[in-house]
Amino acid sequence: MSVRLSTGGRLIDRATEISFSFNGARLKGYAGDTLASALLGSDQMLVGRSFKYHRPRGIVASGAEEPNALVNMGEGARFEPNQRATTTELFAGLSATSQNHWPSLEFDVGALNAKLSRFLPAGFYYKMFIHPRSFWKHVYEPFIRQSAGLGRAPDSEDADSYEHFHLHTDVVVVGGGIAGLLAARAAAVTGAKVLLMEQTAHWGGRAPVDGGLVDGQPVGDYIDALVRELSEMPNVTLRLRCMASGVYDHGYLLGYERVRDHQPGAPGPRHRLWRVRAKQIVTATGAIERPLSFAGNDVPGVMLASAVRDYLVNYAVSAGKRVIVATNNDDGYRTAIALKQAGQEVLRILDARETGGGALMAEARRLGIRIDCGRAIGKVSGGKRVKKVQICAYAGAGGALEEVACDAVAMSGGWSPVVHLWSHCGGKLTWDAEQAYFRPDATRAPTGADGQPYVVPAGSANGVMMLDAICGDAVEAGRAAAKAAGYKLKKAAAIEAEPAPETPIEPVWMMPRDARVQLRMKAWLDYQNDVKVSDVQLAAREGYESVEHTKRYTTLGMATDQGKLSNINGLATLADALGAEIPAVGTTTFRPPYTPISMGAIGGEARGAVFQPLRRTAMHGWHEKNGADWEPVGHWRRPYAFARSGESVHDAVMREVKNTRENVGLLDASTLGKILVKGPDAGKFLDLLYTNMMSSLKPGKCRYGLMCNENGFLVDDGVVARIDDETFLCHTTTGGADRIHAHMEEWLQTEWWDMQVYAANLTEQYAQVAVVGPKARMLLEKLGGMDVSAETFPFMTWQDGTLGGFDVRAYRISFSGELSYEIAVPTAQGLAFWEALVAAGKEFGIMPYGTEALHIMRAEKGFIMIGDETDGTIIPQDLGLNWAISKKKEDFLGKRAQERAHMTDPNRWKLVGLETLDGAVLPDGAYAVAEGVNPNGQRNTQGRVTSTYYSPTLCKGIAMGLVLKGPERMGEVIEFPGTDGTVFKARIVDPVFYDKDGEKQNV
Amino acid sequence: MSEPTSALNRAEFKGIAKVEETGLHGMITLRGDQSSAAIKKAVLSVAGTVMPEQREAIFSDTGGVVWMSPDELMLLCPYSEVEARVAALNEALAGTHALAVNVSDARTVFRVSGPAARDVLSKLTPADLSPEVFGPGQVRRSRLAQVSAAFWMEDDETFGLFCFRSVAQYAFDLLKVAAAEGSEVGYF
Amino acid sequence: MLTLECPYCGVMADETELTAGGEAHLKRFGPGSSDEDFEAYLFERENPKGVHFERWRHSHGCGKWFHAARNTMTLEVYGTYPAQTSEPPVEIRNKISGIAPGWSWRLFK
Amino acid sequence: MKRYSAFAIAREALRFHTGWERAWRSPEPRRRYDVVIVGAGGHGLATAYYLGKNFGITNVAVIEKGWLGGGNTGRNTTIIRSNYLQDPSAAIYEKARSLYETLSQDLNYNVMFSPRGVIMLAQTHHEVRGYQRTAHANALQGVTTEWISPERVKELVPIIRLDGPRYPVMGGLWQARGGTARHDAVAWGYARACSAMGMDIIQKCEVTGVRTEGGKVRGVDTTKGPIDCGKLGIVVAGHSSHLAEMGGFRLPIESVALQALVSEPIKPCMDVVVMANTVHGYMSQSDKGEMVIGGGTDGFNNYTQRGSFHHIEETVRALIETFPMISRLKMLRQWGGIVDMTGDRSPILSKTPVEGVFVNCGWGTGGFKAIPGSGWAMAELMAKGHSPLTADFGLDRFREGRFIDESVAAGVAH
Repeated sequence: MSVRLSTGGRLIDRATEISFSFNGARLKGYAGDTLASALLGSDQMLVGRSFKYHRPRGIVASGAEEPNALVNMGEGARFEPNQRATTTELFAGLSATSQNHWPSLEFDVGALNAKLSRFLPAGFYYKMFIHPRSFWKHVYEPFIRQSAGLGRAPDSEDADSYEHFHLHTDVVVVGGGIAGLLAARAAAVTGAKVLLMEQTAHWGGRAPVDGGLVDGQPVGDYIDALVRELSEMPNVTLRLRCMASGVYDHGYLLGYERVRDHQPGAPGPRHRLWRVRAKQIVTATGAIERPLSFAGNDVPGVMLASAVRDYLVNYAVSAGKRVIVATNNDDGYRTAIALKQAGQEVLRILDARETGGGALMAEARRLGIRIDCGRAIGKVSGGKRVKKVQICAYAGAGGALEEVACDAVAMSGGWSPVVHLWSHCGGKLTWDAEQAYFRPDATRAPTGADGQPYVVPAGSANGVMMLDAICGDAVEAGRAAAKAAGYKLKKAAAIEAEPAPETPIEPVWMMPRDARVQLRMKAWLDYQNDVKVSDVQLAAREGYESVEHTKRYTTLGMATDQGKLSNINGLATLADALGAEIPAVGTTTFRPPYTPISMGAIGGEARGAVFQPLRRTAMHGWHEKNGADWEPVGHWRRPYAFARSGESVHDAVMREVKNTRENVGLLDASTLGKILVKGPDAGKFLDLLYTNMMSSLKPGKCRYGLMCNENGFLVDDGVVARIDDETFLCHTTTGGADRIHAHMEEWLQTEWWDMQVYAANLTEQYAQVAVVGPKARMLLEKLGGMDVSAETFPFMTWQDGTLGGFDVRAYRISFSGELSYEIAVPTAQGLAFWEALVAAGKEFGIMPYGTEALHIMRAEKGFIMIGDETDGTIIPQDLGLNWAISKKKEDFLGKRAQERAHMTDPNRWKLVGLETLDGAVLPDGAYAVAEGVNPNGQRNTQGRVTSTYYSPTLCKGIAMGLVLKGPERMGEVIEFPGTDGTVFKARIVDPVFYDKDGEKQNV
Repeated sequence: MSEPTSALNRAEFKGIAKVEETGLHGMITLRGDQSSAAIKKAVLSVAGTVMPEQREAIFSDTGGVVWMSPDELMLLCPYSEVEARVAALNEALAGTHALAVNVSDARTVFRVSGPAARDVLSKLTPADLSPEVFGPGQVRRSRLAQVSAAFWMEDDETFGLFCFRSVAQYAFDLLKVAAAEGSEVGYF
Repeated sequence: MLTLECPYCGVMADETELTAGGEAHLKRFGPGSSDEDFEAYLFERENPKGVHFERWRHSHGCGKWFHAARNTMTLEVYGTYPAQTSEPPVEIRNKISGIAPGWSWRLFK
Repeated sequence: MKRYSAFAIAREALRFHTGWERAWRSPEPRRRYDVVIVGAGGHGLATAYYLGKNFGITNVAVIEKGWLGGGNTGRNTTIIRSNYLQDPSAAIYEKARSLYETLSQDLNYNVMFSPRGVIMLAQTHHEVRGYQRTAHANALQGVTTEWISPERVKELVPIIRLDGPRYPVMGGLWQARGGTARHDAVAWGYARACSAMGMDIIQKCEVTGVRTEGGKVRGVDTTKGPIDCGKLGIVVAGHSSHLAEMGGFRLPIESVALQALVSEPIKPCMDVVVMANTVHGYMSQSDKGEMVIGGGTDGFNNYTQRGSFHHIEETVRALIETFPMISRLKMLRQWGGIVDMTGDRSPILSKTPVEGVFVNCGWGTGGFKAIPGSGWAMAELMAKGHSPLTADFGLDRFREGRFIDESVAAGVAH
């Protein structure tokens, strides 16, 4: 059983007891514990269930590489699944539950899968569940989904906040171990700006656990001094609890800072995403120990030797009282020695190497530990925890030599440098056969915007494993990074360090070497996804030879640890099965993030009120107070209608239309684009932009214009007012303002840069109000100021003046067919002007109206609407707008395109009005059917509805649509099937339903 | 004629930094060839300052001139004087190809101040705000979360910035979130 | 996540301040041009694996359009330059030739 | 080819699965084939498969630069739907969807087609009208879709927030027989079936040149030597322009990165596929329990299979707004693929200026769902010289201005 020892523990504070709960049980730990160390300290060996077979799972590692110890944490709005116990700091009141079992962790029905495991090899689901067809969806898949998945889904809105932080720096050093600290100092002393990130809550990494001397002091003390020194340097920023999650192009690096995970509920963001632009990145990310592949290596109590050592030294927790150590390298001995020195019983060190190790072996022997060389673990027995171990010869098939009862196994298969960040952006690896690992290939580093390398590996992340070499390598890395970032190097004093000499590792990919299939079927590679040695061998046998095929076929390395423990063992197994060299097989692609990061952090501040910008006109608040039902248009919101209490939105729309036609209505038109175009070539420029002629427009006058893109399609429309010889004001649609301004700038800057024209987007400078209806003039006359009579202020002209004391620019234009003035005032006075109109308009029955009333009124007049009649595939000719296409101009944007075969096809659908025979409203988007079907068996069509409304003015449904040769077929009746089987019969009519001669707008 | 109002009526927020909407300002967009004598002369006579260099922001007690692009300046002045200054510019630039236009009502100006000001803005913009790169006298046009903005420094702990008026509330809400209590970064 | 120097502002602009505008140095064909030329102008693209001349707008910055010479395989940026030109500046072309000999682009090399 | 079944597995289990044969052979190339397909992705393998199955053409080689299924087939978000607006799109995507229904049985390989249903959310008035138009079009195209109310959306997707502060859900376009499939399995299943028909799938073999004579194709040069062929199919999403250049013609294509991501696996909480186009994000839950998430493309030409992170941010934000609970899930992995974007964002299945050379490309962000239909149609085009399914997808449409624009219905393709 695992226990908390009465003394020791460099990271815990025994004075501060912390109580927490696991699966409802109250447990105790100390300040400084991780959830994992606290669980082990309470002898909670069993912490979860595996993904596929629901095998009992215990803590196997001590850091980010942990594949098993994933828990549901917290409750309600702070609940989170799949929290890794080994990287979760213990805090008071922490409550965690284990995952992926039913009904309980101890007794899990899903464990039946384990019994059937022989029938569920890699990829079994590709080979079965094929018949009967419907069973996959209704029987097999639901079952598989239920038993898959790990943590519970959160069920409420997140109570926490998140944020981003941008910064630019010279050097980012990733990893706060001895290598990272030294690299940071080496870079900083040159004057470079340095940011040092460490994912845990402590500096120093492994070195203080493994020991050794640096410059004559114990490495732990040396590190403390180093941290003090760095924290006093003004050009250095130190950050704990901050993991570099990914390296991206052009020196971009993401840091994931867990600001409040260890103190939930405290004010401030839970996570902060650091978006860093670095000239150079030093990856001092250390190395990860590999498990050994032997039968039963997944039984709770079997742990990485380094993890056993970490828990012992850092938290005074012993993984077991009677431990067996299995290794193929000297480092494993350190764990045995540490255990022995802590008074734990080490039953055996099984060293796969025939001749064993060096100095460390000697010391272990001196401490009286029994060491068997050339020996291996044949099999570990035990269900929910280790009970006994079968010992066999390493060079053999696994014949048991003896059985030893024990309660924990520490395994060491050698170390693999953490090369993720190096690889994210294209850094290549090289296989070191001597040390049996992939390490960064310095000659093929990721390159940045300048084509130069920008990532420098340091220390064990660079494949340098000995303390003295690590120190040297780290200093060199820091200096190289500073130099590449443009800083001058001074001579640096060499650092003296004394590691214990080690004898070489002997690669062990299967233990014992020639294990029979029954053992290989119990030797785990991927603990979480239940991938075993036999599965990889099966994939190879079936031709899934690419390492990517094997990964995807077996799911090796696809679990939440992304194969930190399993990938190297897995591909070595694959290489062996293919009879290929390991480097020839290669690795799968390393993708960010290094360990999973919260979606909340990725989203940052953008949620709720600041999810997206919301653009407001000067009258926005008034609309809100007066019952506006909103319609999003781009980032604006426009009132769709102003519903009164007890009134439906539809009724409101009807009322607004009627009132505008009979009395006077107000529309907030501020969102319409207003772009000032000025210069000697302004007319020439607009002639190229619009399909119609603008240069001929007289100052003081307005003209409706169409804009097409170079592909010929109609993209915007609006009224252009000529201010003076050199100046035009171009109105655009609401959605068009920014787009059209950008469109103008694009052509001015990139094609016609010799033209003398400036454009300025004045959309937000003015609040614009449409005063519409037969009583509009009376209202304005009451306000007083400029002369708004028909004589002095005719239709399609504009004037500057004052109204009710406001400086205004008024346009006599109409989109409703009524007498109408569009009046612009400075935005800062928009609300006041609007309120003045509302007050003055009372006696005329004034009412504001929204976009739907606007749409209905324009449809009654047969005016097209960009976005309704157009959809990006429509040319002006389709809409009967040929009158607005200048024949005189030899060029305008879209002209050439409109000469193409399909654009001049007489069979294009053309705009018409549509009236149902019974007055009903045609369904939006309905298609008119034609005889027969096309070669693909689809019903032929001959038209479609583009706009359809109930007209309160005409008391019937009216619609506009595009119909094959429509204008030539006036009076013809065509059929529009609904989606519910009903068929609407509609007559083709003139699209102008109301006031055909335009008398009303022209009064 | 009624009293013009700024988008947020000088709203304020105090967190790890102080955020203020600073009311109405006279703002004039001036497009033109900045190397031409006529433009330089006009700027000097109307704004009282020399032509700013690339990314330079020059302030006087009555206003200032902010470099916006190689052919665009933003002239700042008291709100009440803006029309007169536009007229003066047009007069001074008669016969020169240029565009001077009042955009006072199309923008909203904020001030973000305090020791944490750089940290707060760095949560929202990708621009490099390190003291050695950006300080008083300079302007940077960039992104404030999802909208465009231009910012400069009044002193080493005070930013001025403007964005479009329609997104004033969004910008203010953003700055409040970025300056929320407990969100200290402590980088700058 | 690219950074490109805006030749107008003189700042290193973050990709999120910019808007990409597709292939640069296209010759506009208008009325009177052949169907082939017009189609090529609107649609046919070099889309090379390697040196690419492209348009960008500093949309959250000065609002100006500029060109960039960039490698689509390595994302190396050979240089940026103002958009008021129909050909890349010779110094940038020379620089590219130094790094990626044998490159070619439509009419020029 | 030994058949796959539960019984086969039981039989093999008794001998510890040592008796399974290779899913596909990996031969050296022969000197000549009737047809050479470049690209052993889903589209290329499906083309080969239907050449054999529908036209008896089995003297076929499928040449792959890397490993089969290693392109976009193996890195997409596996959504299958056919609720497109325009007739030509609806025809080929519906053909594909209906072939997916029985693909596992046809191939004797479980591709896990899961017709769990696809909802496209309408969150603006404009989108409502766009999807109602699509629903009308689909009814006439023989594509079964339905406009559904917000309440029905909530029934189908309990974790959704209908009344989001910004874009309340106003309804949705529902295709009950849309869904997902296991992407790798689609490629592997086709590969196994092609191999069983005697076709050669040649991996790690890069095409270095296209040999023509008098405007007619003669064969290809490869890193494994020259290979002659009567007909050549170029089916290399992401590299089409590159291959076209070898053939001496240009395509209306730009290659950009499209990104996707998955969360850590959680217990089932969403049984359907949801697409939210107003805010640019879509999400489904895989059988493993991961939330599979996709979004938009980069704006610039890129062959690196790495996208820009801000697109991931935009997508995740959008989905947090739509599904608040995902805020406390974690992103497990992000990746990118290179997609061909054409001038009208619709695919190209076409003859080319070189006689005997056919091209299938430009699927943009929506290729996976089309694989069986695309292969079916491409095989017919290559075997007979014409196919009703490909008629509208020819290269000539760009010259004539006859575009197939799906964006008009506010529906982005995924």
